[in-house]
Amino acid sequence: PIGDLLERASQRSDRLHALSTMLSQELDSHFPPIGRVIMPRPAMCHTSSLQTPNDKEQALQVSESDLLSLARSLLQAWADPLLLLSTSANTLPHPGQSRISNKIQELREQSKSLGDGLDILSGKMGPDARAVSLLPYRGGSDLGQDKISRLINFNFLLSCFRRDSHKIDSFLKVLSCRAAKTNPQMC
Amino acid sequence: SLPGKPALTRCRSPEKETFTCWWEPGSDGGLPTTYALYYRKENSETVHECPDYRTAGKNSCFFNKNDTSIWVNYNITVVATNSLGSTFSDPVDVDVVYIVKPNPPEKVAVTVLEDKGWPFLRVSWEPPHKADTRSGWITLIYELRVKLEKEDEWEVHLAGQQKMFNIFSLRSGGTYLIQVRCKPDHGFWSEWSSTSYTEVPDYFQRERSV
Amino acid sequence: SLPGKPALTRCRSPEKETFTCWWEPGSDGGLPTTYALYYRKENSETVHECPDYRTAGKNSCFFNKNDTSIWVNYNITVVATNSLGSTFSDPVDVDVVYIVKPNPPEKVAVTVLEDKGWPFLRVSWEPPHKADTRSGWITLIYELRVKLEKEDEWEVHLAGQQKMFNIFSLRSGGTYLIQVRCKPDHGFWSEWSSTSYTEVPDYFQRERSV
Repeated sequence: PIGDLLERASQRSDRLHALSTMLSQELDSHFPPIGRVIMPRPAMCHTSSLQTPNDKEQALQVSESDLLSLARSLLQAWADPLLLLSTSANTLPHPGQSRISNKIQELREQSKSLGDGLDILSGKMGPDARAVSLLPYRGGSDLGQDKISRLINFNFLLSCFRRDSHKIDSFLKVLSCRAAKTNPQMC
Repeated sequence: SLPGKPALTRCRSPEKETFTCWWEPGSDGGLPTTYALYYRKENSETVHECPDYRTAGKNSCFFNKNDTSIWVNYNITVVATNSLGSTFSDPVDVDVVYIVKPNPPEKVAVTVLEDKGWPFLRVSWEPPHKADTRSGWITLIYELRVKLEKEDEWEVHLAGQQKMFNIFSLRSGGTYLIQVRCKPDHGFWSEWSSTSYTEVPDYFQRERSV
Repeated sequence: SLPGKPALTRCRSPEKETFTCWWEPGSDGGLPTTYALYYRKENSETVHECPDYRTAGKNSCFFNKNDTSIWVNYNITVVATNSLGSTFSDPVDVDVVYIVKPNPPEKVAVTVLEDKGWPFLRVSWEPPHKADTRSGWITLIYELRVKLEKEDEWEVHLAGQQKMFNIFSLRSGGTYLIQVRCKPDHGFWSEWSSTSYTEVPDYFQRERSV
């Protein structure tokens, strides 16, 4: 039943976003709060061209298949950049480098598992749900040569993922509650 | 002198639909000083002024549903101005999805029930009415705490997403205090709800006298 | 003769990330018999063989993280083969989310406390570390049992979602044994935790002799 699969998907997306938040906090822990320079945002997130709802009213008007399509498009847009984050994490000039590396690895695993689930879900929700917008990552294969730009770009990429994983989680939770006729108590 | 530097101290959203920011004025430099809040949304150069200085009280700015977008950074600055000039606060970046702190749960009800002769408390509650949990826009988990009136130590229980919890570990007869709070999936714990009181009869004396 | 019909007896997952299945061989028909497990995932025609016959011991198949999907049913069959031919078990459909048997609760701690001169045991524990209860998504319920060392009968208490429980019904001084187990909302009771021992002084003699 779709409701069941959606509940599982939103549990995974919840975990995915929670992981990205933990990672951001781990990264922030290295920057002294007093003199913290507001991290420059070198560019816009590579997924920002995707039109997504920006408040509750808009989100609740989006159809089920479009919500799933948005979630899949965002998730698939992160396959390459997560790999880049993973390879860059090994040489990240940060005291928490190994913890960050492990968490990125778990992020990739959870992301892959969620992707598998959304593929199966889209198969059960009709052709519109299978449509995916291509959002290629054009940030190159490394995060820069010097230490500071590598940290800044790593932090920026992670902040983009954190936001997109929150979008994915929100869309799946709205979908899960729409389908939650079997488990109204949870919504 | 010029006004002291103000500081944006906190921004919170109770339901991911509106939000409020508060600031701390600096020293007023001995002259009448006024405060204004300006914000700019990510990828836009337009600077807007606070839409509503009143709804949330002194030194605050309230953003209603139309003024609130999520997954967009608000770059916010407070400006203190007196006759000698203006002083700007440090700018703060805020994305509403990361500042959600709901209101406490409501309609907390407690009943004393019995299981194999032993009393236990069934506590039930409702989510704060402003938080739209039904559509899934906000997902809440709950925590409750209980203690005997005469004691200081609260006993805390995580209730997950459910809106009902059984407390088996009652110590003895007396007046029990119960409070509940909630947290969105990704956000801050609410304040504790107002206290619910319930009387538990003295089962224990009866047990020992047999 | 042909080998007897094997039977898939049990499949369990400790944390919805991996799972194991076990089977019962049939009669071996007097000839050397080998066993193999095959599975097909829902809406896929590809048949796979068990990825790992060793990790979980004899007559078992272990599916690691990469082999485990919570999104589809597994249709599983065991085949017994000897020189005369093969015999197939009845196929079994498995959904990993519904075969969760968590590991036992951890850090079980027992303290003897007193309430109006009467001793009681305060038992507390933690969920198994692999169960992701942080998010409040997976809800575990707990059960504990207690008995005097010299007795055979355990006294069982349902503790709901609590992670601590007070036991008042102490009959006399002596050594008490305590164990705790847990169960997810869709799933099976874990094994009992290792036993915790605690000494309860002899309040009762003193009470009666006064």
